[in-house]
Amino acid sequence: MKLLYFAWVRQRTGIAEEDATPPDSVKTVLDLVEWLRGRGPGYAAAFGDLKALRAAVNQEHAAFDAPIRQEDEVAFFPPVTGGGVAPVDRRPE
Amino acid sequence: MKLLYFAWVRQRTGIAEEDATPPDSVKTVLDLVEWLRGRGPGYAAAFGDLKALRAAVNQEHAAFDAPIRQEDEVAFFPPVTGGGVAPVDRRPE
Amino acid sequence: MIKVQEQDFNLAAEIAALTRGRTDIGGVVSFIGLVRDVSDGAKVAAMTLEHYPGMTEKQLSAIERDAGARWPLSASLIIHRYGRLLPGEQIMAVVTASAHRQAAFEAAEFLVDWLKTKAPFWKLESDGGAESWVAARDSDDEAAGRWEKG
Amino acid sequence: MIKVQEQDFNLAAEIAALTRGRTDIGGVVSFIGLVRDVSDGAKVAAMTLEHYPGMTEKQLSAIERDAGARWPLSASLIIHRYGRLLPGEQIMAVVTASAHRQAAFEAAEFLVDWLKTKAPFWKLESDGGAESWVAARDSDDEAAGRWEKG
Repeated sequence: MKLLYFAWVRQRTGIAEEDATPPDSVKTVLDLVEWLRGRGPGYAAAFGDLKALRAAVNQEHAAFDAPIRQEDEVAFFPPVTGGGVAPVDRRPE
Repeated sequence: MKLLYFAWVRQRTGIAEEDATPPDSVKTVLDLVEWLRGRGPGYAAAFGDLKALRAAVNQEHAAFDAPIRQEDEVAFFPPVTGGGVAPVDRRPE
Repeated sequence: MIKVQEQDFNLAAEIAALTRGRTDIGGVVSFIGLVRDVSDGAKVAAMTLEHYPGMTEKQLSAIERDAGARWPLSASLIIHRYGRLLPGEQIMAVVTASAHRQAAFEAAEFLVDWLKTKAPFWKLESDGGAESWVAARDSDDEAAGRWEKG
Repeated sequence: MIKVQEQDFNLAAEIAALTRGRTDIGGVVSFIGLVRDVSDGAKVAAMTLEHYPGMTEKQLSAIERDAGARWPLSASLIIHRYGRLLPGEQIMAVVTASAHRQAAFEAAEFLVDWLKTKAPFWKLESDGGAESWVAARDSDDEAAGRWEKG
């Protein structure tokens, strides 16, 4: 399984990508997160707060209950912040 | 009074602008239109259909009941069609 | 800023001039109107835009001021050409810059809608032989009308 | 068309390439996102945009296809830069061309809203010393949400 980390997830794991072979019991994105948490303090920090974390499976946004297989590419990152910096504001009266 | 004609109004009167001295009884844009109609067949054609005609007094859009004075600049033209050609369409479903 | 001119314009250069030295602008929305080769089903070989010098500048400035009063704009620009134009050529452009993208979008749409109903321009279309004046569209009046205060 | 690139772009050249030889396009709407020097009240000296190569192109293409299915677009373009950017620099652009101006406006706004919530980009802001990752905004999720089919 190819794993990719972006933004502060990458900074906390200390690596941008790696090949991993999680056990067969890892069947969903959430299973993978829980398995990764046990790999050391950097991983525990990166994967501690699920609410701040987003995932993609094979380059598509994926929910935490999405199924994964050994041949998948799985990426973890914070919520995206692309598209220019101009925020949306309320409509004028 | 300075009179200006644009688009097909200009083509029908045959002139782009002229100085005119309408009688004192001409107190509004509509009075002026009626006075101009009597000046010849070109003017009659230009000022025949009020619904197709728009006016400006001193370079501001004006209604037909707007008052006018001898020192004003009065323009006649069809409804405007500026701003690029892309029409508004209905919103998609 | 208002520009009424016969010559063509370069949008990127206009935007660069408008935002030069500014670092408080988050979004710039632009609209370019182009000459189409078909108008209401009829072929258009060329068009000539006539305008009312003096009133044009007055109206465009008033519309721009109005947009600046309604939305928090950092800068804005209206360019409108006159004279003879061929299909594919740029007719006009509106540029609105704001810290907030939605303000920039709304102000740009407002300006384009109002230009079509207030700016003293008239289009003479030619199909290569016959020439005819373009009539105003009710849908444009409706589009401008949606910005009227209730 | 999709462009993901480190180098800057020229909007007028991009629009010219997109509309070249086309005489059926009435309106072209564009949006440029610029780096601001203030973000949530804090000074920004520079920002670095990180992205997910491969997924970025896939997401931008999907978003562009979606816009093309919802609105009658003649052409469209999404450009998004990555790497280090300074205040005032161009971050991204969206261009939509249509025979109908309202379609072009709506599609451009839709694309900008979705880019902010779906495109895999992350911003690292620097105030000259400390660096921090920009958090996603709820208001952006709301803006994108208004396009969801009910």
